[in-house]
Amino acid sequence: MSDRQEKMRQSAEKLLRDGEVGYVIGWGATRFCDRTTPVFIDSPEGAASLVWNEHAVNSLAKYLLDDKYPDKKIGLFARGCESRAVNRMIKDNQVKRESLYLIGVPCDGKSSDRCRLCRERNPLVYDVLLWEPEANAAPADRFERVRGVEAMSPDERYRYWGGVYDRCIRCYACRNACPVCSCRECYVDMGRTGFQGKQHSRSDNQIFGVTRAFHVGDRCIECGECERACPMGLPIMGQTQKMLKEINELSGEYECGLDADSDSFLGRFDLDDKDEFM
Amino acid sequence: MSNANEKLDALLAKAGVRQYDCYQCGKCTGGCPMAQAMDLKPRGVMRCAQIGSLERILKSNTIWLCTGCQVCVERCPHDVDIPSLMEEARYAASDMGYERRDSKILNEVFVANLKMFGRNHEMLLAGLYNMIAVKPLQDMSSVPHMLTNGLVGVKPHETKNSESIKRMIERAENLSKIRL
Amino acid sequence: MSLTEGFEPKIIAFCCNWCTYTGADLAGLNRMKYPENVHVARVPCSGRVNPQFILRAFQKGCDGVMVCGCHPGDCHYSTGNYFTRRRFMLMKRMLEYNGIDPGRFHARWISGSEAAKFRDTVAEVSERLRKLGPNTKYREALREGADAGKGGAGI
Amino acid sequence: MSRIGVFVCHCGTNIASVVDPDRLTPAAREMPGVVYAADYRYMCSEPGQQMIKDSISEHGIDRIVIASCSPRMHETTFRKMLKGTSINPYMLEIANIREQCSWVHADKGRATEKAIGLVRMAVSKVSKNEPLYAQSIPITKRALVIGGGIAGIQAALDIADAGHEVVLLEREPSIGGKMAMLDKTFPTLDCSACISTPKMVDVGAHPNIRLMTYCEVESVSGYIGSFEVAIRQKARYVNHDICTGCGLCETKCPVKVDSEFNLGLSKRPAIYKLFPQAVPSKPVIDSESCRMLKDGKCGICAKLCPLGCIDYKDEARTVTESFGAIIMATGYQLVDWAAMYGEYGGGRYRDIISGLQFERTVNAAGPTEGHILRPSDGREPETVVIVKCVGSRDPKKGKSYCSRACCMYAAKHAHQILEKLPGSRVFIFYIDVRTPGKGYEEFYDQTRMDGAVYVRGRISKIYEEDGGLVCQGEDSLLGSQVRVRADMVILETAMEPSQGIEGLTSMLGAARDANNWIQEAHPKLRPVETQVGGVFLAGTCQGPKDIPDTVSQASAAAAKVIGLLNKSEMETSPMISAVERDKCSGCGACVGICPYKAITLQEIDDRLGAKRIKREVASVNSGLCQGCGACTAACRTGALDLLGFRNGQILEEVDALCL
Amino acid sequence: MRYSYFPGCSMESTAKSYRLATEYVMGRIGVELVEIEDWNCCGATSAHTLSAAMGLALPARPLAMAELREPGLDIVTGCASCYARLRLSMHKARSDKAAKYLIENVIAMPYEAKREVYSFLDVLSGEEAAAAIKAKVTRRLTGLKAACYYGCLNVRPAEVTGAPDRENPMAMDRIVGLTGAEAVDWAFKTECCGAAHQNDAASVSRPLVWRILKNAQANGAEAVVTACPMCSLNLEMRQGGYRKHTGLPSMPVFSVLELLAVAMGASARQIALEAHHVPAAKALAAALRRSGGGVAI
Repeated sequence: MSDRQEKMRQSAEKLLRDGEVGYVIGWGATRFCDRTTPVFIDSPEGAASLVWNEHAVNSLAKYLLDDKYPDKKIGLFARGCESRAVNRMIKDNQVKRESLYLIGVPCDGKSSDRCRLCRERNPLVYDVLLWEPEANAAPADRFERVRGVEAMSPDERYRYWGGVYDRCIRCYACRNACPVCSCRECYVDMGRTGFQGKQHSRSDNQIFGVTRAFHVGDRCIECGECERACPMGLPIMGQTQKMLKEINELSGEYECGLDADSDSFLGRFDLDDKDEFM
Repeated sequence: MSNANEKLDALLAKAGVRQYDCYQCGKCTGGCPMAQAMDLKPRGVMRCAQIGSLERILKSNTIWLCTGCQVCVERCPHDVDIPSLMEEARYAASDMGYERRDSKILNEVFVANLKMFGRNHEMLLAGLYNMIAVKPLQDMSSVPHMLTNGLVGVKPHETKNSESIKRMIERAENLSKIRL
Repeated sequence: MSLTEGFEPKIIAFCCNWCTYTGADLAGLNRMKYPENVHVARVPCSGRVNPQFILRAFQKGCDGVMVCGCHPGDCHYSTGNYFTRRRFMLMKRMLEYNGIDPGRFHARWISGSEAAKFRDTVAEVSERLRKLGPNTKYREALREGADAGKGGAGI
Repeated sequence: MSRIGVFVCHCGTNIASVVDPDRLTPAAREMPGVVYAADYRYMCSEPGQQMIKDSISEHGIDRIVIASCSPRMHETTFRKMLKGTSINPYMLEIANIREQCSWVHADKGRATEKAIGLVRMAVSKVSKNEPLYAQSIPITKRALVIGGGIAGIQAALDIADAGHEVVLLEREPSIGGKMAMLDKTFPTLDCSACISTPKMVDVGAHPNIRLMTYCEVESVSGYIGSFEVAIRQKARYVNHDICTGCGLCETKCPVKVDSEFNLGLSKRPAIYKLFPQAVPSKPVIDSESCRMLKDGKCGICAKLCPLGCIDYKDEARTVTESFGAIIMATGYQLVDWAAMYGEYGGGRYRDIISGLQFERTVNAAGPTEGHILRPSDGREPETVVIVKCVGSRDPKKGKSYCSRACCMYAAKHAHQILEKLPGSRVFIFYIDVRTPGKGYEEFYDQTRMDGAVYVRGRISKIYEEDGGLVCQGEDSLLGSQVRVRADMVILETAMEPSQGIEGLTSMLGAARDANNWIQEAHPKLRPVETQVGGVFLAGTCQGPKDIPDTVSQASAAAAKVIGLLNKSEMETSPMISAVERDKCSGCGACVGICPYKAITLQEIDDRLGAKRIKREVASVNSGLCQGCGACTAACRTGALDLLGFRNGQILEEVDALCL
Repeated sequence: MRYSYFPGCSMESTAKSYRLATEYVMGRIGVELVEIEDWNCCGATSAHTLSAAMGLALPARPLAMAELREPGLDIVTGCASCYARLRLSMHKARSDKAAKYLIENVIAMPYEAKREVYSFLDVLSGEEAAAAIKAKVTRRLTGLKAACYYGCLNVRPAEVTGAPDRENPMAMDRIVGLTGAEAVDWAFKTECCGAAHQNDAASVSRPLVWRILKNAQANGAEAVVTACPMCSLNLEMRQGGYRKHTGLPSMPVFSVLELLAVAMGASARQIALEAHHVPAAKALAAALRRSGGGVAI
């Protein structure tokens, strides 16, 4: 572990010293031993504060959206999840590959619960790979939770989600953490169009939840940041995963962010798509 | 009538064949190596499937003469899997007792052979077949050559574990009601 | 339940201008009769219909929502309804997953000549919703129970 | 606050007998924003319209709702009416209370309730309407016809005869297309060259037609009325301004390569005319085979040319031209059967030829001067097998569609063989014989009476044995396998879209169907238009067809173009998509969804705090956008919106219904 | 190069010279064949005719054994019929969950179908093998005109075999070319020889053999080369009727391995050429003479 951490520090230090990048995004220690925090290292000396341990759970890619027009390249430590996010951001024309320096760090699985679902530990795109790729562990059943909800009766399902959204405080942490949420202004902040109200009510919260799933569901890279960020601990990935499950059933194997070219499900069509509206 | 059609539909479904895919162009028959000996040509089999005449298919010698060479489906413009249909039809015909005698003898001798030795003893297979099917002279002119050159031995080759293969075959026979 | 007795559902139908809206007009020309429950909102193409319109309709009190357009292959804009098809196949499943009764949302292809199909679809959907009763799910400011929280900072 | 006027029409008794105006009008008067409501017997009548106009000025109304028949009926009428008032024609909504209310409901009470709902929806929507202004596009009075086959020739001549300028573009060195290669045309058997070459000459001589041969389309921009097309003139290495086409150069060129026109059945030099009657009748040098251009050694043609036309330093040039309309006439090619059918020898047997090769063989101007001889040894065949549907009606190996013309030219080929080679035998293997054309069935009858033997069955295998070609198939009418030993086999192969169609259609934004043919705007009602305004279709680029159908379609497309070019400008609908750049993040979700390629990402200058940045935003081309609104549903942030059907307007309708 | 090896029943008996040639050639070019322990018959034509389960399970058992013992090795077989049956079981186990379940139940062991099943043709066509062959060929069979007969089951059905060209395959032609022999262009490379029914429907199956031999001869071939002991046996053993029926001379039939072995220097005795039903050594000797080697075979 410490060997890898050392490699990361050396790599960041060299990049900064050579002026290859303006800053590097990585993980740093906090005063809690079981937590890390994203850090932005902009001097070679600062590289020493990078850490790599099982608590490096934050997905770093989202921060790229805060600096879409950098003067110098941004260095980003990229695991499977970061790289899938980057692919998706490139496809969505949000970042340019040439303004990134991706430091590939194959992931050994972190302490976060969401890592159980991880299907790709190794970065799919990178400029340098710091160590040998990891074997992908068999992921947990991808849609287990979705099936759990599906098994309920319609009224039970409504109660389940109603209960979830009753607790939602509309803080939008899910949106803010999501690497594929990239609108300049979120529809929910635009009262004038009238898509939905800003009230904090079950109805409005539910509509926010379903709309969010629709907006990101066919581009979701399944990093789980939405759930990790949710201060109320709501199982909101259950919505986006339902989208993915249905897409998988309608059009075959579907995963997002594996490359930077694939159109998302709702952005294309197939003449032979199933038709149930006859 | 509807009963017969259900049977036909089930058979076609198992074979993965949709009878209306066929537009009767005859390319299957045109290329079939055994067509001249068949009483119902491959295109005719598809025609019977279209008009619902399962009986004619099952009673034809066609299904027993098909060599499974796959040339019909290879060239079929609509990719109709006739060999698979032939196979399902053979199972159905056997179930109904329409099995062609010579084929039945050969196949049973073959499997009996496997149950004994786990491997196929060619000499024994041909010999037993000729005996039971009463064709004592078929291919016998080659036997002396084979014996002198050691191509076939009197002692059969055997797997070490022929007993386990016998049990396996019996399991498969029990499962033979499950058609894939 | 007396709740459904004499109940007339309120249904909004988003219809594309070129096929279904024309079909609905043709039903009128032929003096076909169907229930009064459906109100048509005209859109240029079923591809124009944003899923959020549907959510909004449920929220504001519609008991049922229909999205209708040209049959695949006949779209006036050539490909619009192929996107509609994908979008609303997912939408339908998401609604059901969130507990909305499948009878409340219908997507249907109805061409400009299918006046009878328009009539029958409206009749069928109205009847189905009459049986289902008023929609309470997703409704804003419902008296569904205090737990719903009527808005504001009710934590 | 808006000032809305509501006008309820009785439509005689059509509406009023079911929907009660005495309830509806007062109800409308109470709706938010409504300052005036009135009803009248016939709103669309002269007095009705006058009443509306008077009310607008009298009550200071700034937008109106008319509750009447379907907007499909009178929306245009009322928009026109508004042109003479103080308010914009798009400040109008129509509540359809006739077709979708009074005519379909019997219960007066409930119908009136519904009508009130419909009017409320319209009132709410109109409160969000905004003035819209139609753009007027000037029409460049010039047409481009792409493809110089019979379709392009016919279309160009028709447009030119109507007095408009035409550029006829052809990528080969000569116009003429496939028809120039044919010998005779069914069912009349008139000689193809005799009817097509005069038209080619007309094209060459027409004052309104500019011929651009050996040219290709490089890019297309713009839209109906004003397309900008970059055309690449390939290097000819021969100065056509001074060349007289004497042909001396061709006679002494030492290079011999397969002739494209004769489909490899003969050779041609490196400096060549495509065929003797080529238009223009001047040669080009094929740079891939010319020794001078490849190795710098030779130069014979330059020495021979009495006028000094040869210019080895010639280069390709690109010119950009403006056009008001474009006709696609890019035609077809035959499928590469050898790559598809290993069972027919996969191209290994020389005496298996395609139908088009047979046309060249039987053509008096062809490589054998019209003698039917087999390629391998130059002998006259005694038995010929003709195989139909090769590559057609074969979804597995070829095309699933029927190529339409083959049944007839197969019959023609049989007829020609039996006529030219008395005593010969012809077997035609077919699946179905399709003769739906004037005189076609009669021609088929005649061919059978000539002695052609029609065998129903698809050939399964063709192989060479003992110097003959054994064709093995089924006679499905007899129900038995047959083998025919033939001396020559003609495969009537499928048509497929010309090579390059993908690039060209995507430049234009025109759609292709599942088989790559260009998609017509509507299969029945708009068969010669594409869904791109100003781009029309002629001939086989739209799907397989024979010469009569091709020529008809070419004239139809020309008529459409003439109609367009007769106008000096045209109005476009203002109900199109618009981008709010501040909101647009440039994600491009809209770009791929637009069926008209009307949306592109455009770089704009912007500021980010104190920093100047360049960022990409969606940009809608108002000439291309047709107002379907598909992009708006794909836009998560709502940066794209459809004028006239804005998100806000539709949501208002939803809200109003639920009140 | 190492493979798990499934010989098939014929290799043990009638295909004596084929077997000896295989051992000779594979040894020379450094292909190690690890015979699958306790392999059993693939079931050929009869098993699947009787029962689908039996048809899938018989070939699956040796495949499963091979994957168990030698998990790193792909499987190779020299018989077209075995190849087709083995590949079908592999294909089904991969693509059809129900079939996999059934197979594993019948063979009473797991079968994951992780390894590929190859034919000798696949193995010998590989770049490495081809180079090794070139290096080991010491004498040339100049002018021997051979018709390469692939049979149906080496190429069809395409979704099982993955063969790119089912009408005119060229893999064997290229291998034969390496020996200096000339592979003729002919039309019956993949036509069925009717081996499946030579016992139970002999009179109607014999003409299939004759048609193949006739087309080979019509295209100038003086020998037929196969990649399967069943094809070889069938084409060879049933030539008596051919002579009678067509009046044409009989024709030697070799396996492609025999040609390679001779070209690499094997003597007639080493690969038991005398075991052929139709005399075989003469044609080869003539070819060797033509090449100027003059070496006795």
